[in-house]
Amino acid sequence: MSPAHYLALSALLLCLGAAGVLIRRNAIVMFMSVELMLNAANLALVTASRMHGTLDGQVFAFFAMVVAAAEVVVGLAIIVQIFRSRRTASIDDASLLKY
Amino acid sequence: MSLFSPALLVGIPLVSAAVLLLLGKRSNAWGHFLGTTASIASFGVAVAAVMHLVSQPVGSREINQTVWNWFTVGNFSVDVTLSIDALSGVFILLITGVGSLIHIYSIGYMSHDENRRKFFAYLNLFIAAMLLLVLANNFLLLYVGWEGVGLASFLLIGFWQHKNSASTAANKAFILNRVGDFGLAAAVMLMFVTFGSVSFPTVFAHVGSAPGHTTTWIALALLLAACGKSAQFPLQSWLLDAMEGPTPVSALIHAATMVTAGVYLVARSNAIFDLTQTGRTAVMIVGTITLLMGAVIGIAKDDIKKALAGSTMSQIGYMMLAVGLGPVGYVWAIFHLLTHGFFKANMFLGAGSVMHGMNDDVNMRHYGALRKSMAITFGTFLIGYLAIIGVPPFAGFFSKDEIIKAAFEQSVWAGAAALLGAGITAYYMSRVMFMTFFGKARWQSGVHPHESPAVMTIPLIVLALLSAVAGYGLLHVINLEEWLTPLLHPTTGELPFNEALLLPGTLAVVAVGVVLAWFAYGSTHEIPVQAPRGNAFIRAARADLGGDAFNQEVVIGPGERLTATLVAVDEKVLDASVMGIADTFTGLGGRFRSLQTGFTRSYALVMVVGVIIVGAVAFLVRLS
Amino acid sequence: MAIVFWVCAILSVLGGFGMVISRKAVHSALWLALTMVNLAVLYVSQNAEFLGIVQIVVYTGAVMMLFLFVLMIVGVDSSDSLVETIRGHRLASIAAIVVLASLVTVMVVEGVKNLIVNDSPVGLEQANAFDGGNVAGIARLLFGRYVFAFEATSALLITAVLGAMVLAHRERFAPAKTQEMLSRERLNDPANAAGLPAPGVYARHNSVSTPALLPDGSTAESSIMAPLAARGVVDDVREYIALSAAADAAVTEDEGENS
Amino acid sequence: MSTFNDPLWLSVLKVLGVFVLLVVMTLFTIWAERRIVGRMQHRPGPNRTGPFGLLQSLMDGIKLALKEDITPTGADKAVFILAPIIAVGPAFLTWAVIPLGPATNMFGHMSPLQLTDFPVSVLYILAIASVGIYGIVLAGWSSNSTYSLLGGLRSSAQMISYEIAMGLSFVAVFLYAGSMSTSDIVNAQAHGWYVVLLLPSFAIYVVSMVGETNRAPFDLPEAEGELVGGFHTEYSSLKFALFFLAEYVNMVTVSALATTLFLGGWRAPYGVDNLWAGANEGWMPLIWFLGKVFAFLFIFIWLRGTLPRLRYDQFMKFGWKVLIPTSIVWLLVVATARALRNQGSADYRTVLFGAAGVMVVVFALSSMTERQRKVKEAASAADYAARERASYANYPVPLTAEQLAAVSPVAVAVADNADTSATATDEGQEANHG
Repeated sequence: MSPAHYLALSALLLCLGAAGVLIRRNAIVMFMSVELMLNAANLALVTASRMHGTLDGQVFAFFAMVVAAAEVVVGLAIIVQIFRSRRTASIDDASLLKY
Repeated sequence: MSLFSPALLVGIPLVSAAVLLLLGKRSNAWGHFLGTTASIASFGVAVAAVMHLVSQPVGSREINQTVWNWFTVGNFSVDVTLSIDALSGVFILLITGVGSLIHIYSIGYMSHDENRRKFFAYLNLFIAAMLLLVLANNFLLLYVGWEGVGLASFLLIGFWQHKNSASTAANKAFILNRVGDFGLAAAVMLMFVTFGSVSFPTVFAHVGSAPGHTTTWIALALLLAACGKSAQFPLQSWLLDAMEGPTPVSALIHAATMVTAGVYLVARSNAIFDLTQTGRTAVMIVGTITLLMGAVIGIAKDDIKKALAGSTMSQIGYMMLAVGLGPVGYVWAIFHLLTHGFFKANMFLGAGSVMHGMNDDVNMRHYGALRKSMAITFGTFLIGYLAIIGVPPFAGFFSKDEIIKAAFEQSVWAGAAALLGAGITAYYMSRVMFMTFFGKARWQSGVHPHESPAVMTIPLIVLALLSAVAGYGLLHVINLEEWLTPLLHPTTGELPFNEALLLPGTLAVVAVGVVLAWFAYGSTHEIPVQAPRGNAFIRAARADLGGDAFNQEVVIGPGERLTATLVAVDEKVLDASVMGIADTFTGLGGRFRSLQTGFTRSYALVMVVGVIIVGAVAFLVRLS
Repeated sequence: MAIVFWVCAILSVLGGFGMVISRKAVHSALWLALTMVNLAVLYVSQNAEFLGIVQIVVYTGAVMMLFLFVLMIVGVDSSDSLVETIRGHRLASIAAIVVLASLVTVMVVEGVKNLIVNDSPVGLEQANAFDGGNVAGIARLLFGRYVFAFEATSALLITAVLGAMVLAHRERFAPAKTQEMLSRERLNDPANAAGLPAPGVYARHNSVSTPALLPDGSTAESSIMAPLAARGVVDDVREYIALSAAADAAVTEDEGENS
Repeated sequence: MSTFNDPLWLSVLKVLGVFVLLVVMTLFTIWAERRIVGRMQHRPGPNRTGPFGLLQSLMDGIKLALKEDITPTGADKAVFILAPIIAVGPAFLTWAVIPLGPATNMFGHMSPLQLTDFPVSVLYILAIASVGIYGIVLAGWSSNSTYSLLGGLRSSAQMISYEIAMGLSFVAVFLYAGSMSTSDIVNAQAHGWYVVLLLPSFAIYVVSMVGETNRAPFDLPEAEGELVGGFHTEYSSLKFALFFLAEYVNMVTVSALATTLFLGGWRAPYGVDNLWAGANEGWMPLIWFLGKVFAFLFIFIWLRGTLPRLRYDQFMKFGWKVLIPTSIVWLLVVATARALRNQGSADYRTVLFGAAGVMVVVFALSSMTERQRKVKEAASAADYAARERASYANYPVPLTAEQLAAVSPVAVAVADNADTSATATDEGQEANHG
């Protein structure tokens, strides 16, 4: 398959993830959507790696995974903390930090 | 390290202070013993060191020890060098000796204080700092000791910090001392600029080649420093308030040692003062004014410690007067400093003993007739009294007489003032004596005077003995004059009148003072428990002869007005412009902040829009 | 290859859709896991064997598992209402997504048209063969050119772990009880030295969520485990008691007739 | 790594073969477990159905499949059905890369006794194992039951924790074999099994494989006294049978993996191939392989018959504070040794012995501090007990609030909360009456 197919798939998944972030209110689901966007980016990186015939793209994808793992750990810890204090996982209820 | 190492001398009390402060409450049980032992050990080292000096030939009576190179900046290098010579040898004996006695006394005096351990730590700190001050071989190290002494004094005056008056007094002492410290700092800087060094040998060797006005300025700066530390006019007002500290502190710091640091400084810098007549005259004038002021204040105070504090001011005024006289007076200043250290410590401790028996009441109008119930205290106090008013053969007689003589040799006016001071001294000391130990008992209800424990009376007895014999002993047995000659180069002048008249004259003036006091306060005279209003003179003296008012008018008032002006300028001009800018942006921010809805998803939407814009721009640029 | 691509692509897009529209968060997580597994296959099909496996280990095995854990901690049955609360947000979001989607589509199409996206990719056979395999090649880059980034990620991971520990930490108010303390406590407690009462057994029910009865007929709260009580699944046993009483009465009646 | 160019029919045949092998192994293991545990407990075990009761587990399986299938109310049906499938699928998938023997003539085709192999096949096993955990978590969640949920969470936490130690123990093997492909690893062990060379890794693996399969003494997810049946409490009939199957297949899998990584895979025991030239040829290797796997299975059963269950916190502590740090330290040693040897350093042994010495000292020191900590803890526990006894001294008079506070601040806090909530309801009722 040509890289264009993979890139198109990556773009589609990215848009889906963005839609999830914008539409869903459950903080955890939002977070999952972010993960989907990261995965889409990783797919694009792997495809680019194949396009150019170097492994750098794969290494970048690898780093993206590591960073995503770190981010998930801290992010979920924050969500748990919010849940403990506010008894809700809805992101809209954590809106005290405003004007 | 030999036994008479100066570093050991300073180190022992310093380590003891560190141990007591670092261990905290854990050392409560034995803290006072450690402190006292450290002080006595230091005294032992001092004795050994001085014995060593004595055993040396006259020209090489000096122990130098460079502990380490403190710092080197370019060509300027300062070593931590400690040296014991004839002058500092005298001082270390006084400091550690009287200090040890006062440590012993404090074991008893402070036995009911829960912070006794801290008290001893501070005392040790003070001893260490004072020793550093007198042992330093350069002005910068002396400055360290100088500040250390100031710190210890601050800590000890404010020791009962729960009393508002004590902490205020501590602050006052510290701040006034800072004014003096400024003088010392200025002197050190001037020396550095002029000589490129601050060590004693270099400075004293080159001072002759410096321009005259520089020497004068250095001398005046040193005088300012001495005024601060020794409570001389116009920086005298802290000493009276410093009596808020525990009595042993008053005895050690504000009578025997610290306040003499100014005298030491001037005596040590004799090479500088010898070269500037203006500087010496200034010292003399300051000394004379303080001598009379202190004496007058001493007359009016009903608080026994404050009366003694006035006396201290006055006696240090004598010493300043003496060092101001130049080579004629240096030795006698040091001589009087020593004898005064003994009898004034003795009297302060005696006053403390009286207070101890009177439930810490300091008002002499509540005393009277204590000679029977406090026999030892009375006896020792009496010796101190005879010593200070200058009755032969007690210590003060010899030292004061020599100063009066030297003053007359230099100037008739100074001699007259010194003589008058001797009379007033006799008067107010007799007043203290009569009000406290004679007459009728005017005790408050519930007060049962009793003699203090042995741990307090033994130091009293020792000091009384010293007060009795030190004058004759130092002058004729040990021959202090000869001992100090290599350093202070004493000379003698010509009296403007027959020398045979001086001794009877002095004694007559003293006798007049005592007799006047007897009529006013002794015999059958009834002393009112409530102080009478008194005449304007007495009222002024009670108000410390306007010491505080002087500060208020000359320093604080103008300072406050200047600050107020600056604040007004700051608020109306500078702040206004800055705040105007800030207000503008606050207003703008107020409009923009409504974009912060707090909803994460709104932010995410904005981010997506941003991504679209950036992506589109990047894409279009790439295409074109 | 084409079959693999189309199958996995369709499945992964399906998973993405499923994640966005599922009402239950656990379902969302499962859909996402499906997407990730398929992406892993797509990686492998693009000569990225190592990354494909790592994708499964890290994303499916660790990240999504963590999501599931948190979901179960913060409310097992939390399901979203899909009603929008921010005015105009959904419309604006959909508009933004549509614009974004068209932008990336145009980008890919234009990319193909302008030969930015090469239709005949270089492929990784050579790059993989250079070090004797995909794993070795990635290792060379990781520990060679990107070694500082690699070290930085290690610092990042440590920081993340510490951060998570600090955030999720709950302060203890008393020292943790050891087993010895617990058993002492139990034996010293005069009321429950023999253990807490067991849950009740009734003719119609013997679940652990049915409290036992005390002699005075009231229910023994301590016979129910705390987690059950906290979740509010304790049964109301009055019905069972009534039934038992009726049965008792019937038995007594029978006996009376027989005798 | 051997090349795989099997025709499709052979691959299908291999898949079928592996599947049958696993199912038979499961049935056999269940039977063996019951018999062996029976023997250990001085009773015969099942011996009626078939010779030596061999058909017992088959019959049990048929019975299980025919039982009523219950789906609890409130269960998430789709996930409830999906969970056992997810659990059992990966268990079988793992076997795709287990080498059962070298290239053998199969129906006129030379092909290894292995379905497939690729450069990262051990990582593949880890990846598949991590997918298997989903089955357990989802089973716990979808049952809509507290015990299931807790069991599922516990089980998955346990498996994730022990997977880390397991993965770390593999790394030493990778370092020595220079490959992550299973057949390469087996080939690398031609001249010595890694169980000798990498004994610590092997020990860590063996411990973590027991934890990974939820078997005794680490069978906490189904600790009956606390959690009834754990994640499969609400399952019955065929779905339950699938979990059962998954557990036993997993046992076989981890045993096979241990054999492959540490015991030379299908290779004959050391020395046998010297005496007997044909020991590693033809179908013989399959015998060696299965023999080693059975040895591990016996150990599993033996453990179950011998050891009591661990407490959960002790178990987790063991995993995180003993196994993982030990693995990491051991890994450092192995990596250093490899690096030194690769650089041709002559005295790398000296360095290694030095490192070993340092490690011994560090361990000694840490165990010393650990003992001190324990002594301290014991002291505080004793103090606690003493205070507690003192507080009960005036029994039967109830504790005063101060005594209670001295004994347990938490209890006071709980009691206070209870009080306030009680008062709150009382007030509410009063307000209603008013």
